[in-house]
Formats: sequence, structure tokens, C-alpha cells
Amino acid sequence: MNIWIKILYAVISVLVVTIYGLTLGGIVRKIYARVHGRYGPSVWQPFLDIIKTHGKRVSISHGYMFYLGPIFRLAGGLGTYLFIPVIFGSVVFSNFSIAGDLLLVMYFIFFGQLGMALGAGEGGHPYSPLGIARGLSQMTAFEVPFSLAVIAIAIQYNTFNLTTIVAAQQGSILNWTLFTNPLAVVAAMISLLGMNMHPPFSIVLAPQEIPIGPPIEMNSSFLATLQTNRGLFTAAKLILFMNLFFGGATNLPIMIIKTFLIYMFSVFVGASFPRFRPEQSMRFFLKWPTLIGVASIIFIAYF
Amino acid sequence: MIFSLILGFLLLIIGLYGMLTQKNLIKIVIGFSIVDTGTHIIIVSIGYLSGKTAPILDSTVDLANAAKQVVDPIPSALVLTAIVIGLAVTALMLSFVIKLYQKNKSLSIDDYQELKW
Amino acid sequence: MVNPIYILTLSLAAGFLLTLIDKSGRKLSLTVFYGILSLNVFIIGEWFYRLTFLNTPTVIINTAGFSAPLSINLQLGMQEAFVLLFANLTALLSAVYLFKKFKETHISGLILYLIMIVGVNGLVMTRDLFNMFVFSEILSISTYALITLTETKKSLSAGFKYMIAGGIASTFFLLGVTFIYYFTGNLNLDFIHLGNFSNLGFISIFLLAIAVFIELKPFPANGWALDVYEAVDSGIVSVIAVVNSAAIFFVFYKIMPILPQNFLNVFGIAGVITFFFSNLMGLKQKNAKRLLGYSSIGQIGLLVASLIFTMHLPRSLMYLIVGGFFFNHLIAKAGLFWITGIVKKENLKDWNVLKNNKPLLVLFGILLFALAGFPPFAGFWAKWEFVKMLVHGKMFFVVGTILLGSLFEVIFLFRWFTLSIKGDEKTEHKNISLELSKMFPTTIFAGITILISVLIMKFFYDFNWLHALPVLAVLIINVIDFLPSKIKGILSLAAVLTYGYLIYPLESNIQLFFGIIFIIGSAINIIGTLNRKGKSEGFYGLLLMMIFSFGNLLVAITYLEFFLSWEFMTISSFLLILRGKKAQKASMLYLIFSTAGAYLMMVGFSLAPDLVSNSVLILSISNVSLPIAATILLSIGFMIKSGSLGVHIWLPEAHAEAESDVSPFISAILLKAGVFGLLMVGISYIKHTPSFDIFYWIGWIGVLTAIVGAFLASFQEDAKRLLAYSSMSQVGYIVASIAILSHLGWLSAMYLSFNHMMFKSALFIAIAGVYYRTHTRTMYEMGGLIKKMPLSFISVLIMIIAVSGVPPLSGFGAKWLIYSSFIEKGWYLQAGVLFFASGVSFLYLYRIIHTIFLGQLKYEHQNVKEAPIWFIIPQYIFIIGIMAISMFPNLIIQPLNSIAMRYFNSSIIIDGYTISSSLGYWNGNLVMYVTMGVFVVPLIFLMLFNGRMQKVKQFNIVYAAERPESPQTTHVAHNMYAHYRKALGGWGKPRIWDFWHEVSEWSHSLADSIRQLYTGNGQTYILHIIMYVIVIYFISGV
Amino acid sequence: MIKRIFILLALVGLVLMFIPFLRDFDFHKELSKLSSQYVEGSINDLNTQNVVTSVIVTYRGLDTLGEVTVLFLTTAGVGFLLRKKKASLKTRRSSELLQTASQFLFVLIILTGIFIFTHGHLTPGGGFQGGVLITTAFLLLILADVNLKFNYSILHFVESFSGVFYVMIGLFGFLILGMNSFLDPTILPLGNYGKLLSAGAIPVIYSLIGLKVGSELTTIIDKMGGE
Repeated sequence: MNIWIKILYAVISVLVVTIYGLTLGGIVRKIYARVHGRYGPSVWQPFLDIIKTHGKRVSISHGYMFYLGPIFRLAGGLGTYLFIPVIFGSVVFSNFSIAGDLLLVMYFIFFGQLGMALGAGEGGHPYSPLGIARGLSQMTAFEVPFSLAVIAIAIQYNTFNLTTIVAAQQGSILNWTLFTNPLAVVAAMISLLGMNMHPPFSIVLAPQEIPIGPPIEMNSSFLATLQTNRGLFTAAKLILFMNLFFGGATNLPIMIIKTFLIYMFSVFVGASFPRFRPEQSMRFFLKWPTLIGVASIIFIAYF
Repeated sequence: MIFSLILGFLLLIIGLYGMLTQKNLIKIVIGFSIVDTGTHIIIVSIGYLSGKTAPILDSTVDLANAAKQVVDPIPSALVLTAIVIGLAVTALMLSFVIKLYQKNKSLSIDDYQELKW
Repeated sequence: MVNPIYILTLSLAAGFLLTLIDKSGRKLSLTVFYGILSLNVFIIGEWFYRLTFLNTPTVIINTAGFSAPLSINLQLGMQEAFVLLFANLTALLSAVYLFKKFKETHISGLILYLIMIVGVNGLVMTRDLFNMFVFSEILSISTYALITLTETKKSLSAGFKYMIAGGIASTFFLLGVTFIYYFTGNLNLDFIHLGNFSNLGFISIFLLAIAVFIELKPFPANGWALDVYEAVDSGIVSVIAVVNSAAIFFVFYKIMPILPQNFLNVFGIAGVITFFFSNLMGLKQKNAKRLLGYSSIGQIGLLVASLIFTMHLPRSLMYLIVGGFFFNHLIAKAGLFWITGIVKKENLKDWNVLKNNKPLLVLFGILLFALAGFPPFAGFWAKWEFVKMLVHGKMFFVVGTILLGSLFEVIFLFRWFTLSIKGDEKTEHKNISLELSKMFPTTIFAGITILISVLIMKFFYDFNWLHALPVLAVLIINVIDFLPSKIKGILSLAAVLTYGYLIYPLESNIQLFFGIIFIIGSAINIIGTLNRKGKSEGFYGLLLMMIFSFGNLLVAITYLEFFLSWEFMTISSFLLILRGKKAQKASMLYLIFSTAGAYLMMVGFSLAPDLVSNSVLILSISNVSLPIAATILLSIGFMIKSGSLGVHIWLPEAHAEAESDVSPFISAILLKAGVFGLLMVGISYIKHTPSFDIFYWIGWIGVLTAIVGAFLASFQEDAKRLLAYSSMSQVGYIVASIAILSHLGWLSAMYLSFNHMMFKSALFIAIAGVYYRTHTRTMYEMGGLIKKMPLSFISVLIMIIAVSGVPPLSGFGAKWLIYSSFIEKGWYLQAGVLFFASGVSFLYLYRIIHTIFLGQLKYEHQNVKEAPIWFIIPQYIFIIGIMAISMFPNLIIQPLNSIAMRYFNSSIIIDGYTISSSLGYWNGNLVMYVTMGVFVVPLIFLMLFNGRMQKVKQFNIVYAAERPESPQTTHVAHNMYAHYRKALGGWGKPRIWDFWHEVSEWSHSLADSIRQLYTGNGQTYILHIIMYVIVIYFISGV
Repeated sequence: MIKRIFILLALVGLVLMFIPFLRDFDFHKELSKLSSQYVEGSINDLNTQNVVTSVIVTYRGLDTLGEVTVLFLTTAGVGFLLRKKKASLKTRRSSELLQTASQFLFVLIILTGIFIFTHGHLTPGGGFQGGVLITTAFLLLILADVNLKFNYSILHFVESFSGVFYVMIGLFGFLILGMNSFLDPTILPLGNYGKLLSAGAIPVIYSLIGLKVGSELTTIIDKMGGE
């Protein structure tokens, strides 16, 4: 295939998913507001926010790493998304998944986080490293059940190839990992709560202690970049989960429904629970979800 | 002569007992002397052959058959050396005692144990 | 050819006449004195030469015109000549050492000394038991008297105790001799036969043997000897410890043929016990001379044991072992005692006067290394062969005891050494005066030690000259040490490259790969050392020694060659670490663990079957099936060097406290030696699958090392310590991947090794640059340095991305390979732990870059500059390397694939840039392009549409509308992951450290309680002797 | 107390160790082969009436040389230890009677001593015994007058030269009769059995030993006496 066509497809894919992701973000804010008994912002608020922040007249930078931080972040989101085959069988949405397998996606997630952390670090505000330290710590913790689940899947399907994994789940709803390997799915879904940083795992951006956390020094276009990424990156993660555990999607509407439902799970939990302290959060992940993950591996490998 | 052998061992033990229990340096040296003496007696007594004469082959001994008539000359020769050496060691020990006393005005072995561990 | 009887008579006659000669002036008597001593050496030297090299038969000299057994006869054979030569030489040099004393003291001193040597010579040569008694008394009495050469309360009381102990021993001897005569009718050793002994005969022999044995100072009946060693003048004590001991040891050797085997066994074990306990007690010793005393006693114990246990060996081997120990002990101990007399400090802590005294320090070092049995000195070879022999004889208990004892000895000797170099800075001392008469003998002995080492290497083992290269490097660099360090650095760089060129043809495949890590890696790191100012005396010699030893590991053919290079590597790295400012403790830890590891390896190699082929060890090992015990021991040895969990505690200390341009060598390269070794064990292992899957457990250890290392790194405040733990963690990955024993596993292990070499070198050099500018390693004291040191920042940035495994850099390749290999192998839980570890690694990676380079710049660092160019160059070379293999992974994957294919079937397919395993695929090239694309697009966008951006000053931040009061309070850096520590709860405690601390405390207090035996009371010592005799008597079961 | 128990234990242990000697010891009825050879040799080869002397001076001559050396060493050692100048003691002068008697006895004892060491090969006694006797003579003098000063040069001279001559006689044997003949007394004619001038160099050696022992012991006693 011509490389330019491939790039064109990738651009289309990115645009679609970014819009979807941002809309999703708007809906979630609405839901949270309603749960809190507020009216809440418009569903299109994220788009408005991006345009507004980007249009800010004053823009300050603390140095070149600060400048690059948001770019790292967005590149991380873009890359993660681009290495995932989004829709099974679709050429447009297969992205650059030929570059690598599940492991590549898992590690590319860190690309943006690390870059952002560095950029925020140069901002010099104490809240940034505070939030980052918490975020990194929590990340190490929720990665454990998630990676155990991924290992369980790798054992189950004997591959790290995402397309193969999705392919294996086609046919019947009972072929979904959700039903063939429920323990792994439980472990992974719990770690998704941490990944999405909704309560009770919202320690990184905890509004009472470290208002808005790492991005605190980010402004104007930098903030806009981050906001764009938030939509894209959230969607990318949801798609990854969908592919791994919920049979993937064969067309766009199914993808939207499935990812929406997956997201609703973490929104539902987030709206119902108060926030953990950092060490509580870490202990939580290292206890039950981890045990469930181990159980899933033992179950799938030896029974 | 079993008695002299017993005596020798007895002296040996007595001497050792003295060396182990007496605090006075000079008495320890005396103990050592007794041990020495005991040893010498043991040496001499093993050379004894009952009913035989000293190994000095003068007119009283039949030269042609001398080896049958005398006691063993070797232990006697050895003991002489042993005695002299014992004497030498004792003399040196006593000089040490003198020197120690001159330096520290004490003859108790308990006062000479700053070197340890 | 001078008749050996002259050795006795000339000295004797001179002794008799000296009183008269002295009347015409001390000068004359001194001339006679030294003349006779030299003449003795000459006569014996000639005999030694004839007997050894011209194969002159052993001479037997009868006396009084009668032959033995009627008269007393003397015998001078090769063994006698050997012992006598060194005894006389030591005596002569000791006399030279005592020159000042002899010039002033009473003439009797000279006489006593001269006749003491008569005693030694007679004792060694005579074959008559009673005559031995006489000569031993001559020896003893003169020694007793000479003890008072320095007349102090201590020396007098020590002398008195010595006399009493000696008196008791000679009483037993005399009784033994008497009864032996009675039961055998003979006094001549050659005419006493065991055959027709009655029970009483055995008791007599026992009395004789135990008397000699007591003179050899067995534990615990040796308090008197220790007191003597401590109290007596250094010159005399060296004679007592060396010459006397040698003579009495030889007496033991002479009577051995008439001793029954069960006695010998008991004595052998008693020797081993003596060795063990003396060295254990030495741990607590603070007094230099007493310390040497403990060591001396221990060595004699070892000597006896080695003599008894090697009796059945072929002569040449036995000579190497016993002679090696004997010689080593004799020379080194004499030299060290002399040095104690030059330094004149009792407490070890005061020995830091040596710091400013290079010649003396060098001598001290040589002798100490010799004494501790490090290569290339005689003791090393002896120990190697001895252990081998004991292992073959399945005497594992003895081996264990001896090696543990040796370890203790290394600990206390080198504690002394490190204190001398790095002791407390505060105490000021006057410089030591180096009298020629004292320096001369010491230098001669150090020289002889080296000479003998060379002879053994050349004639006994016939080593390739390459194996002497590490030592030669030190010597050569020492010669040109006056040059500025830059020149020496460039020369060293050239030397390393030349060396690499030289061994290149000897290498193939797997060696070539490690050769690149060892040699090329080192060469690049040498650039970092070019920043040194001044002369850096000794530095480059040690550095070259270490690098050459790395290389020699690769081309070693036999186990011994490998082990030799391994030990050279240990020595040189130990000394390099010791150069660090506060490295005393760190280097000790390193040495202790390395030595323990080396001993395990020694036993491991002894257990290994002989090599069949003559090719390089790493290749020929595949034909050899290592027994399971050998596999375990060798693996532990190698894992100690690679800092695996449980035995890692040396690692952070050594890395942190070494000089900052040395740390990259230690971390990036030295650890790989352990990896190389483990791989070697693995190669043998895969060819033969034993029932017990040891590598399964090694895999777990590796995995746990990775996670614990990562956590520990995250909790550090010290940048170098952080990097050190990071290395531990990374090497944990490598060890675990080796343990997988699969194609993919080894591929990942080698791939990560190569990567780790590059990124850890660069990181350590970067930190070296930062330290050079800021003079601190504590990270929270820095911050915001990105503005001052952008080049270093970029380098650290790239390297931490590489370490973390985030695509697109090469670190991801390692992660991909490792996880694939683990899943493929079926090690699922281990893979889970590694995932966790790799997550945790983000904590420390972020920490090091953030707390140093980001956040708030400190006021005191407002004016720091970019790191010196010499630090920047190697970093950017490594960056180029990392970038190259990130972009084109095939560059490295392909060769590694073919290496791993030697041992396993390939499990990957390389198709263009895509590498596929049975589980997944990865196209490094495409990932790189995509990443660049997604990175560059937003960048361009931002650059185009964010033109109005303005830069702000340091404190211009959203800070509750205030200006922060100081960078310190605004920089979140100290104890950054406190919450994590809290979350870990009890798991976060340093249990392993506590464990080793307890071990150390426990052995020290054990040592302390055992040495309470030595009450200092002469009577107690007699009691010890008598009890000892009785106990041995009943154990021997006469 | 514990120490006492240990001492007792040690001694009991020693007794247990020696008991077999007392219990099972059976005395020889005959001379050992070696001794018989000595007895024969003493008659035939050395012409020495006193077998012990021939053993001491000839067969085990090296021992004896060593023994002399030990004594010499002790002299040197004691001299070395007590090398500081000794203080003169203030004593009452001993009585006229004591002095006269001691001087009278001195000569007598010396003569006896000389007799004993010159006849060592014939009668019991010899160099050591004679030497000791000579010493007692000097001891007598010292006891009679504590502050007595000897002529040390003579003492040293005698001591040194008797030793050197002893060694030289040994070496003569070695030089004249071959390398196995160190201390061989047959360098001098063996003479007639049982006569004073017999047994080759044995009486000479024994006399030298006597002189040496005498002078050495005297020195030792003198050194120690002053302390």
C-alpha cells in the first residue's frame, strides 16, 4: 500500500476518534454534574475549551522541555492510538498496527506520560512533581493487574498480536475474553479505573490538595494540546480494552457503543466513590486486583 | 626401675601443679625445675638394667663381654645434655624474673597480663 | 661447593669469638656478624642451586667418623636447602633491618642472633631426634633472650610466657624422644620404623609429635605466641614468626614419616581449625602486630594442614602447594612485620600515615595482597591447587573451613589496608622516616615475592603472556607515573584499543560480542577520565589492569586462566573503588563479597570435570557437563559479581563511593563479567539437563532482583546510588533472561547487556559531569540544571527513555524480547513481576532527571557551566549508538540471533525490519518513523500557531499569587516517593542489609568471645597447652 | 575455682596419659643394639674407658657441641638481659676466717675440677661435671665477698677460646679425615686403653668443655649474683 494513502487513513482515523473522545469527555462531565446535582456544561464544552485556550493571547514558556512536554503528551496519545488496530477488518482504521504488537502499545502509553511529566517538571511548580510522583506511583500499581491480565490473554491466545486477539473473539459473544477469561477481565477493568484517574483513584489531579496537578503551569496552546490529547488518549485506551476483552469492533457504531459502555463503567464507579489517599490506592491495586490477575493466569495456564 | 619411673612422673605432675597454681614467678620457675628434674629421672631410669654396672669399662668389667655387663650408656649421655639445657633455661628464666622484678617490683604472675586477646 | 657443616661451625666460632672481637670496636664485630650471615646465605644458596637445578643428589654428612645411627648425621637435600635459603636470607635481612639496634646494643645481642641461626640451620639439617632437641633449645634460648632487645614490661612478660610454654613443650619432646629411644633402640629418624611399635611406642611418638605441634602454635594453645608477636621488636618478631616457624615446620615435616596416619589426620584437622579460628579472632584485632600474629598463626595452621593433606600428591604439585603457602607466609609476614616497625603505629586506625608515603604503601600493598593469597602471588596458586585437591578428595568440610578462614583473613587484612589508605582524615601525623636499613630488606622481599610469582606463572603453568598483561600494565604505568594524567589517559586509550586489536583474532562470536562490551565500552569510557587534572597517580595502571582482565576472561582457555583474570579484575576494581574519597567501607564490602564469590567459584571450578578441548573456555565449556554443585557454586559466584538480590549490598556502596569517572566502568562493564560467567555456566548446562532445575531458581532470583532493585533505586537521594540500584535491577532482568535458557531469552539477555552498557555508561558519565560542577550527588540539592547543562540533560533524557523501555528507543526492544521470551517459556508470574519492575523503574528514572535537571534552580548553582567536554564526548558516542540500534535494530539483533543460534534453534524471524517471534512482532524502524511523525506534526503546529509565546524567569509561576520564598522549598525532590514507602509498609524495610549486618555483628562478637581465651595470664596458657595435649591425645585414640 | 577444676582435670588427664607407661612398661633385659655397638666401639675404636664419655664426646659429639653452645648462649643471654651496670652492694666485709678458708678451698676445688675433666674418659665425670666444680669454687669466692670483681678479659678469653678450639678440633677431623669426620677424636693417637693419654682427642675436647663450662657458669653466676 502506498505510504501516503496509509498516512491519509491514519489522519482520518485520528480525527474521527479525537472528535469521539472529546465528545465522550463532554458527556462524562455532564453525567458527573448531574450526579452532583448540577446542571453541568454543554456536551461540546471540551471543543469550546480547546478553542478558547488555544486562542489565549498570553502564552508563557519555562524552557524548551516545558515547550516539548505537551507535544510529547500528544505524540504519546497519537502513537498509542496509531499502533492499535481500531476496527477489525477495516483498512482505514487498521492504523500502523503492523509496527508492533500489544507490548508496543502498552509501552507507548508511557511515552506521553513521561514526556508530559518532564515538561511539567520544568515548569518549576511544586504541584507538578507532586502530582507526577503520585501518578507514576499509582501507575506502577495499576499496571500490575493490567499486565497480569495481558499475560493471561497472551497465554490464552498464544499471541501478543492485537489483530489476532480480536479475530479470536469473533463469531459469538461467548468468544469474548469477557466470557472465556472473566478473571483477567475483572483484573483489567479494575486497573482501568486507575488508568482513567476517576475517583477513587483521582489522586493525580486531586482538586483539594494539588489543584489540577501536573499541568498546572500549562497555558494557552500547551493546555489546548493536552486537552486534545485527553480526548484521543481516553478513546485509545478504551479501544484497547475493547479489543482485548470485549470482542473488538467490526464497524464504527459498535466501537462507539462498546467503548462508551466501558467508559461508563469507570464513570459509574467514579461517581459513586470518594477518593483514596495515595498509599491506599496503591495498596488497593497491589492486593485484590493483583490476586485476581494471578488467579486468571493460573486458571488459564494450568486448567 | 619402676619406682624411679613413678617418681619421675610424680615429680613431673607435682612440678606442673606448682607451675599452674603458684602465683610467684620464682615459684613457677621452681615448678619448672621440678618438671625438668622429673623428666631427667625418667630418662635415667629407662636406661637401667637390673643387676648391671655403670658403663665404665675399667678393670672390674670383662672387656670381651662388656656389652652384657653394663647399663645403657645412652640415657646417661642424653640426660647430661638435658640437665645442662634445663639449667640453661632455668638460668634464663631467673634472669627474666630478675628483670621483671627490677622493672615492675612485682613477682606475681597476675601483674603481667596486660597483653591479651 | 662449601660443606654445609661450615654453616654451623663458622657461625659458632664467630659467636664464640665475638666478645673478644668486639673489644676492638663494634665496627669489626658488625663486619664479622654480617659477613657470616651473608656467607651462610651464599653457601646455602649455592647448595640450593645445585640441588635444585643441577640435580646434585642429597648430601648426608655424618659426624665423628661414624655413620648413622652410631653418630649424628646431617642431611641437605633440596627441601632442606629451600627452607634454609629462605630462613638464612630472612635472618640476614632481619639483621640488616636491626642494624641500628645491633650498632648500639650489648655484644651479646649479636652473639645470640648469630647462634640462633646456628640453631635454625642445625634443626633443619639434623636427622637425629635428640639432636633436634638440642638445636631447638639453641634456637629457643637465643630467641628468648633476643625478645628483650627492646626492653619493655610487655616484651619481658611475653618472653617469660614464651619460655614457660617452650619449656613445657620441650619437656614433652624430651619424654617423647626418650621413650622412642627406649622402644625402637634408635634416635635417628631414618632408623625408626613404625612397624613394630607397641601401644606405648605410639604414645611416645605422640608426645614427640604434639611437642612439635605445640611449637607450631595450634589454636587455642597459642596465647603465648600472640603475646610475643605483639610485644617484641619488629625485627626480632619477624625472625620468630618466620625463621623459627619455618624451622619448626620443617621439623614437623621431618618427623611426619614416623607418625601414624591417624595422628596426621588429627593434626591436619587441628591445623585447619587453627587457621579458621585465628582468622576469625583476627577480625576483632586493632593492634597491627597482634593482627599479624593472628594471621601468622593461622597461616602456620594452614601450612601444616596443606602438608598433611598433600602428602600423597605428586612431588611437583605438593611443592607448589606447600612451598607456595610456605613461601608466601614467610616472605609476606616478614615484610609486614618489618613495615610495622617502620610505621611504628600500634592501632590500625593510626596507619593512615601511610597515605602520604607512596613507596611504603606500595610495599605494604604488595605484601598484603601476597599474604591474602591474591594472584599473581604464590599463595594464590597454592590455594587454587590445594582447594582443587581437597575437592577431589571430597574433603568438603575442610575446604569450607579453609575458605571461610581465608575470607576472614582477607577481611581483617584489607580492613587494615583500606584504613591505611582511607583512614580518618583528621588525625595528623608526622611523616614516617624511611631508614635505608629498614626499607632495604622490605623492598627485597617485596621484589622476591613478585619474582617468584613470575617464576610460577612462567615455569609451572606456562601462561600465555596475555595473562600477565594486567600486572605488567600496572608496573608500566607506575614507571611513567610522573606524566600528567591526560597523556597517560591517551596512552591508556591507545593501549586498550591495541589490546582489543590483539585479542580480536582470538575471538569469535559470543566472545566478540562481550569483547565489544568490555573493550570498546571501556575505551569510550576512558574518554571520560581524560578530564582528570594533575597526575592521578596509579589510576591508569589499575584501570588498564581491570580492562585487560575483562579481555582475558574472554580468551581464557583453562579454568585457572579464567579464574586468574577474574581475580585480577577483582583486585583492580577493588583498588579503583578504594580511590574514592569515602570509599573505605564501600571497597571493603565489595572485596568481601567478591572474595567470597571467588572462593565459591574456586570450589566450583574444582568440581568441574577436565576440559577436553584446547579452545577458549566459553567455547569448550559446552562439551563439559558441570556437576550440579559446580553449577550452583559458579552461578552464585557470578551472581555476586552481577549484584543479584541477597548478595547485592556491595553494589550501591561501590558504585556510589567510587570516583565518579570510575563508576561507569564498574556499573556498565564490570557487572557484565558476571553476566558473561553466568552465560558460560548456562552454556554447559543446556547441553546436559540435570534433574534439579537450578536455573529456574536463578530466574526467580533475577526477577526479584529486578523488582527490588527498582524499588530501592526509587527511594534513593543519592544520584549515583540510584543509578547503582538501577543497574542492579537491569542486571536482574539480564540474569532472569539468561535463566530462561532459550534462544529468545539469551537474545534478550545479550541485547539488554549491550544496551545497558551504553545507557548506564552515559548516565554515570552525565552524573559525573554534574558532580564535577556542583560537587554534590544528593539530588535534592540540585534542580533546574537543564538551563545550565542542556547537553547533559539531553543525554540523560535519551538514556532514561532507553532504560525505561519506552518506544521508539532501543530499550523497548529489550522489553519486547524479554516478555516474549518469558511468555514463550511459560514463566508467566515471573513476567508479571518484571512488568511491575519495569513500571517501578519509571519512578526512579523520573526522579533522577527531574530532581537534577528540572524544577527550581538553586542559588548556589546559578553559575555552573555545562559539563566538561571530556564528559560530553563519550555520552554522545553512546547516544549515537543507542539511536543507531533503535532505528535499525537489525544491526544488533541479527548478530545476536546468530550467536544464540549456536545454542538453540532460532525462534525469531527477521523479515526486513520486522522481527517476529512466535508471539508477536516488532518493527523498530517503522515505530521510529511513526513516532517521529506524531511528534513532529504537533511540534510544527505549535511552532506555527504559538508564536506569541514568551519566556519567563525562574520564579514566575502560578504560586497563589506569591513569589516562592526559595528554590529549596519549591523543589519537590526530597523523599519524593514517601507515599510509596508508606504503601509498602513492612515490605519497604532493608531486610537484606540487616541480615548481612547481623552476620557481621555475629561473627565479630563470636570472635570477641573466643579470644577471651587468651587471658594474658601465663599460667592459663600452660593450662591451655596441657589441656590441648590431653584433648588431642584422646582424640587421636592412641 | 573453675580454674582450679580445670587444673585438676588437666593433671588427671596427664596422669591418665602416663598411666600406660607405669602399667605396661617392661624393662629391657639387654642393651639395645645401638648401645652394644657403643660399648664395643668405645673399647675398640675409641680406646675410651668411660662409654658415656665416648657417647657424649664422640658419637653424639654434635649434641655436646650444641650443649656447650646452649650454655654459651645462656651466658650471652643472661648477660644480654642483665646488661645494665650492676650496682655495688653495701655489705659488711666477711670475716677473715671465711676469706682465708674460701681461698684455700678455692684452689682445692679448682684442682679437683681439673682432675675430673681431664679424666673424663676414664672415670665418671667429665667436662661438664668438672666445669661445674670449678664454678662452685668461684661461687665460693663470690659468697665470701659479694663485691668481688673478676678479671673479665681472662674469663672471656677462656670462654671464647675454649669454644673456638673445640670447634677447630672438630673441623680438624673434618679437614683431615674427610667430610664425615667432624668431631672425630681419632685425629690424635688413641694411645693405650685406660691411660690418661688415650682416647685420642676426647680428653682434649673434654678439657676444653670443662674450661668453657666453668668460665660460662661463673659468668652467669656473677651476672646474676649482683642483681
